[in-house]
Amino acid sequence: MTAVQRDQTGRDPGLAGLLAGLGQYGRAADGPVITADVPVTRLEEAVRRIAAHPGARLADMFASATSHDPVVLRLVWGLDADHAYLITESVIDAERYPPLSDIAPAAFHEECEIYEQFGIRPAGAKPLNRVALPPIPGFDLPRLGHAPAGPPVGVHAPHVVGGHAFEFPFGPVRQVGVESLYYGLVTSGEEVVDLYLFTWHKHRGMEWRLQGRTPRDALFHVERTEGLGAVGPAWAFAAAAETALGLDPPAQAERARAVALELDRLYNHAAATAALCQSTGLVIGQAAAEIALERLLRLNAAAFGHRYLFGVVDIGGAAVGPDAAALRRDLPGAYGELRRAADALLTTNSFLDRLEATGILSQEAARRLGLVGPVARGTGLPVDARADHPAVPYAALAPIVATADGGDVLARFRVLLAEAAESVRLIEEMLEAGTGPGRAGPPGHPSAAPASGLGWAESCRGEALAWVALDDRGRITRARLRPASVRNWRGFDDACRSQNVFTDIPIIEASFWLTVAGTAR
Amino acid sequence: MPLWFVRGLRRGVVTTRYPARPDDSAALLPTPPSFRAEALTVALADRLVAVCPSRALTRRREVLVYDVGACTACGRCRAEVPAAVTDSGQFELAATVRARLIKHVPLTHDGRHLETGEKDSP
Amino acid sequence: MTAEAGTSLGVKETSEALREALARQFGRSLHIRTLDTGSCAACEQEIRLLAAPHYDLHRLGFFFTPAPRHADLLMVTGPMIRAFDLAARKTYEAMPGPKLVVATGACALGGVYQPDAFTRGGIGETLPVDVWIPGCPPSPLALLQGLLVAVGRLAEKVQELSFTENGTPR
Amino acid sequence: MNPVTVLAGAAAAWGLAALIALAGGVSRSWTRMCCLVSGLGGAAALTGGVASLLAGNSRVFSAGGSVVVGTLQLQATSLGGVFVALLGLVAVATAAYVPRYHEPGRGTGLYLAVYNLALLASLAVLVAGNVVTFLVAWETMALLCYLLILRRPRRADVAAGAFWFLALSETGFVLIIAAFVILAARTHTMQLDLIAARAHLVGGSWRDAAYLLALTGFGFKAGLVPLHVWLPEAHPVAPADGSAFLSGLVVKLGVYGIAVFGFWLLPGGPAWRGVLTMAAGAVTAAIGILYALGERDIKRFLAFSTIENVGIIVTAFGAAMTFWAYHQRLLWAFLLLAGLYHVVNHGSYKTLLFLEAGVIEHATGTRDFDRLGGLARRMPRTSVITFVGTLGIAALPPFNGFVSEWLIFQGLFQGFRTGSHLIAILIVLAAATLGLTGGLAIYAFVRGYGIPFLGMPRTRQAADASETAQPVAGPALLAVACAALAVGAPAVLAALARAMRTVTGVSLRPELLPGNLTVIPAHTKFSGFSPTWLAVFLLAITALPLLIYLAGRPRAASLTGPVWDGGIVAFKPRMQYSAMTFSAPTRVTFDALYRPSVSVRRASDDPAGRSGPVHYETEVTPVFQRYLYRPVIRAFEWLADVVRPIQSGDVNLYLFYVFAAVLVAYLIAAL
Repeated sequence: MTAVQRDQTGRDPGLAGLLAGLGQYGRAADGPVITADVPVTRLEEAVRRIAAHPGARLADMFASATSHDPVVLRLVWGLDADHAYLITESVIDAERYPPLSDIAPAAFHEECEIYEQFGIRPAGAKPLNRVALPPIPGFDLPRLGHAPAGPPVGVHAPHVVGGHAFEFPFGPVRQVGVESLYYGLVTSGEEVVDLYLFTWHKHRGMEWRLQGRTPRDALFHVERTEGLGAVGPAWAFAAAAETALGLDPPAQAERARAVALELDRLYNHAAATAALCQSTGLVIGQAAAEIALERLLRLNAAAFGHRYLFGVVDIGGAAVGPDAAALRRDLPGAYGELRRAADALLTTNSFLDRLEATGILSQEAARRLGLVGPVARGTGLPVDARADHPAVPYAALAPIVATADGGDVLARFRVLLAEAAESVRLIEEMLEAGTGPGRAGPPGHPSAAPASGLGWAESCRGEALAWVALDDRGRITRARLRPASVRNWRGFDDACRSQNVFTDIPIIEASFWLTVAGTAR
Repeated sequence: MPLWFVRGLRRGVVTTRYPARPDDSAALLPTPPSFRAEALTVALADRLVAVCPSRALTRRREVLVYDVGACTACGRCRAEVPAAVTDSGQFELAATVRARLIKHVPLTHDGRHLETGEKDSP
Repeated sequence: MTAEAGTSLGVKETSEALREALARQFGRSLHIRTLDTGSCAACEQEIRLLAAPHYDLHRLGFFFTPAPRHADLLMVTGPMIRAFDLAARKTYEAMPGPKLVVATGACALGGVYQPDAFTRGGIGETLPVDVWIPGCPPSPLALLQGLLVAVGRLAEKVQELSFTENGTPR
Repeated sequence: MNPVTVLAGAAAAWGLAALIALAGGVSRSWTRMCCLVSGLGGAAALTGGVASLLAGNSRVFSAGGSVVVGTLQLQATSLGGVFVALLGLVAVATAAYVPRYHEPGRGTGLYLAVYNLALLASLAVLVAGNVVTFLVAWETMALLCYLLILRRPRRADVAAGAFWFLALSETGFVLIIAAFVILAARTHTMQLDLIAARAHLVGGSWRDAAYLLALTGFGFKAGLVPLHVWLPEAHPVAPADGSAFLSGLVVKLGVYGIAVFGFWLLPGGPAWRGVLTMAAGAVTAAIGILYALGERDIKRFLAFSTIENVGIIVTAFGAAMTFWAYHQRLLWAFLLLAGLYHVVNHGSYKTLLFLEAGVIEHATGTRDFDRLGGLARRMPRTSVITFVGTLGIAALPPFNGFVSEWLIFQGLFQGFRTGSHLIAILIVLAAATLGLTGGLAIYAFVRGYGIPFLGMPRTRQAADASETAQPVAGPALLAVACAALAVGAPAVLAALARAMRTVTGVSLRPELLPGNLTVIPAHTKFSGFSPTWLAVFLLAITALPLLIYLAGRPRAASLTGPVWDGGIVAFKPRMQYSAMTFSAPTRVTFDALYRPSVSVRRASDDPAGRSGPVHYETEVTPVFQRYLYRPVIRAFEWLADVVRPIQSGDVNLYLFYVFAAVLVAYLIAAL
């Protein structure tokens, strides 16, 4: 367990050079978000340059299009070393665009999404994966843009298994009380040879659903994209809308959100601990963790009026302020419950033995696939939006980024525990600083011209991103939601394939603690 | 394992006695709103209908049709018209007939309650 | 709502039949299978907590079973995504009768999603629902009450409520 | 009825059948005729065999001969009778199978001729009365089998498989000659019964030498590890009835040879001889079944299972010899009897399985387990018959494999009667090895039946399989035989007991069959059971629930739904266990033996993590070929290179070689 202290200032002088290399860019380089227009002809080279830039990672990639205009492709880069986000915008007026996943593999999943939603695909013959469209003949769904011309070519579904292995079908209806998810588990009888996931049973067309709504109306659905850990995505979305609307939330409301976010992290980490115990068959440990979890949920209800902290975040601020007294009174007890359970777990060898060297994920893979949150930090990669891209309340608090080496389930578990401790500290500090409800101006006011904005927050699963574009009536023309689940699932099969057997997979899944709802949207 | 055993003994029983006895943690739960009819005019009702994100509220002439099943207890209506909306405090809402979850709140226009059929879609 | 009125008639019979079956066969023990048709995972968490020490539904004779073959009651969450229809129907058909279906949470009751190309906006038209449990998500206590209502060990309460401060109960 | 005449009739029938095949094997009707005659020959051999094993050894009589090979002497013995009966059974079943299996044509004509002559030669081996006759018959039989395997000589693997057979067979032949020469030289006679009578003249060390040579030499044919490599190479490339003949009979001739030396010519001997034989058998059995589990080709799989069964038989023989050394004559005779019983049983069900393998190959065009599946629905007759054979070979009651293996185990468990702790432990160790083998055999044949016949078809061919116009009579006959050999066990044992009295001079009957259909392993107060009543009982307990079900089937409240599949759209053939994944646990457990090499190709290794096709292969290292035979072959090649210079091609030089050779011969004679 190492702790990395990141400084908030110190901008890499190379950034200016990098940006200069990208051609003319919109906003000043010292803002937290830099937007650059990159013509598609220079896109490939630009991606190469940025990918080579130290501390740069491809955080997201998405397209937007109205019925008549050509598709605009946006790449969101986290320039963590420079504490800035860089958005490159390229207009794609052809069916094809440069194959970016060859340079930045993290772009692959998004390439598949964009193909399904907008019908444009990277040049080259490499096959794409099926993401959101069910492989049911005659079943079509509305798209964000225009559907691909003709049936999707080169989309991998179903899987093909050859030689001395067979596919173990698992799901979509799985154990009790877990989300629907299909595992294609390719095995030689003992070890896991390959693993692929289908999540289209849970695709609810969230981004499509948000179009034409006011941000405030949309927020209701954003919170329900991923009910476990709703605060992070909601905050990211609200922040994006606020940027677009030019709102500046009051500090106490920002702190109220932050308190909610840290509570969110606490109960999710407790739930992950319980799930780990369940997956290792340690029922008594599960009970202990669940007692902590239930107490934390009740604390949420006492502080914000909702067990899962729905309806806390509001466009322009926080709808509810925390009941500071309740928090001060109950937080230590509830957290102590978790702490004691964790201490007991860390001395239970039958438990630790199942965690050690299980589901190993290499740091290289985490970086390559652009993973975030505890999963990435478990491989020693110190990515944390709270430290790299501090929003108002965090800038002052300098949160400690907990990392661990090894990349196995145990490392992730240690990260979860360390983060829980840090969350408690942050909550106390923010309560000292003063929190409460509050809103910057009446939200959703029609701004003069169409506007867009990027928002982010470090949710319990890692960096959550949102990008919102509003028309002149203040209604959403395109909303991009990128919860952390969307990125981290793509590391899951890597972790499962590293010399594991069947029975390790539930443990690995528990240690990732992702939601299908979040990635399927 | 003995460690766990001792912990368990120290922890004691946390299990609720519900349904035999009420559980006080229920007081913390968000509950669907309850409407103060005499304070609720047609105009106010329309504001509530507009603000409800889950379309649990609709107005049929002078009755506010309230689908408790569709309500998520998000509290936006209470925030919109605090005067006319309060917490019902009810959490035992299970129904064996969907229609039983659809309530009709008479609006104060004239004192008359309009009898509309049970068949209402939220 | 005619469809639901129809099913709610059928409901009575099945619930009666199930209650007799339960009383006759396994006393008051009942096995539950859950089904997620597109929920946001919060309902799932609350359902998992039913088995946690604070609520411990085993003391009431309820048990979770992963196999629908052994299940008497299906707790369905989510707005019934159309692409999931087949799986939902298969799960229901895999259960031996008499069987109960409990619609769990606002999504399943048609609250959050409207019927559209993606979802049916509620499970009512795909599965014959016996008990409806509102809430977003319904708290474990609400779930317990719903389950007890489903097996007729607790009286339904909501029909007496009017949610009107001064309105006569209807 | 004199068995000899009957056997002569069989021989004549087979000769005639060969002629018919040569004359007109081209047309279907002539093929039928040939098979009819050959079948009659088989029936005659069967009766003759049984008769001779009951009648005891006939007198030795000369049937012509020549100055070169000496007189041709024949003798129908009880020991040989067992094998002759099996030969007849195999011949009848094959005769019923061939007409539908082989397309008429010139190749078929030749093949059938060779096949019938091979039957004749095998018969000659079994009734050979003196050494020369035996050796000539043996060599003829080997060469004819070589031709059988070469049915489709164009294919490279066929040539290779046939060559493996020939090479090992000839190596064995040399050793066999050596063994016979020792005995003949020491006893001054060529006549087998005289050799047996004068065995005491052979000195101890010569006895041991002769026995070891014989064990090795016949081991090549019987397929004792590590001399077994020809079986998995030759069986797959031969036609189905050809491999049935190889496994059902030819391999048993090797066993016959071992029995002749171990129990007739040189009975008894020191304990270590028996222990050695027993160990060889046990190792063969275990390794055979383990390799069978690694195979995905049906015929290679069956070939390895043959190796396993030979191992079991030889273990029984070895244990018998050990008991002799400790004066346990009863157990000596008993285990020989049990071994011979297993010979007959294995002959029946292994022939059945090979014939059905041919049916499957014709119906689907493949022998690869992982390309089959779901045949039970498409080929019901085949699946039922194969199931009987599978139960037999998996040694499950109520079929014959169970009875003979039970007897063998009962014999081995009485190792304590030797009185020597060491030997007792060794014998029980062998029993334990056979126990492991038996368990693995059940595992292997659950796989061997389940993968091709149950589940979903894995390929188009398997889906389109049909058994119309496929042979059924032959295998069905053998299935009946499997049941009869089990239910009729007391009768069979009575007959074998008489044969044992001839061979060993021990009369087993009272100890073995105390009446009322009960079988007792040579000693009372040890154990006992009744195969017949067991069969009846099993039928009863399976019938009873069936009747109850049919009688009291609930009318209401029963609901038949589809299989619960987790709600996936549809099961795919790729979603079921394959032969190789089913045996993965043994691959992991015994990887020291298999030394598997794994190769994985998967699309998801692409850095972007795109999912896609996966290909996973595990290859079992052929240990014996690589580490035992390859060096030998290399050495021979080197030797050939060394001696090549003397082959100049100059006639005069060759004349000189001849002269030199003659000169040396004279000199030796003069000394």
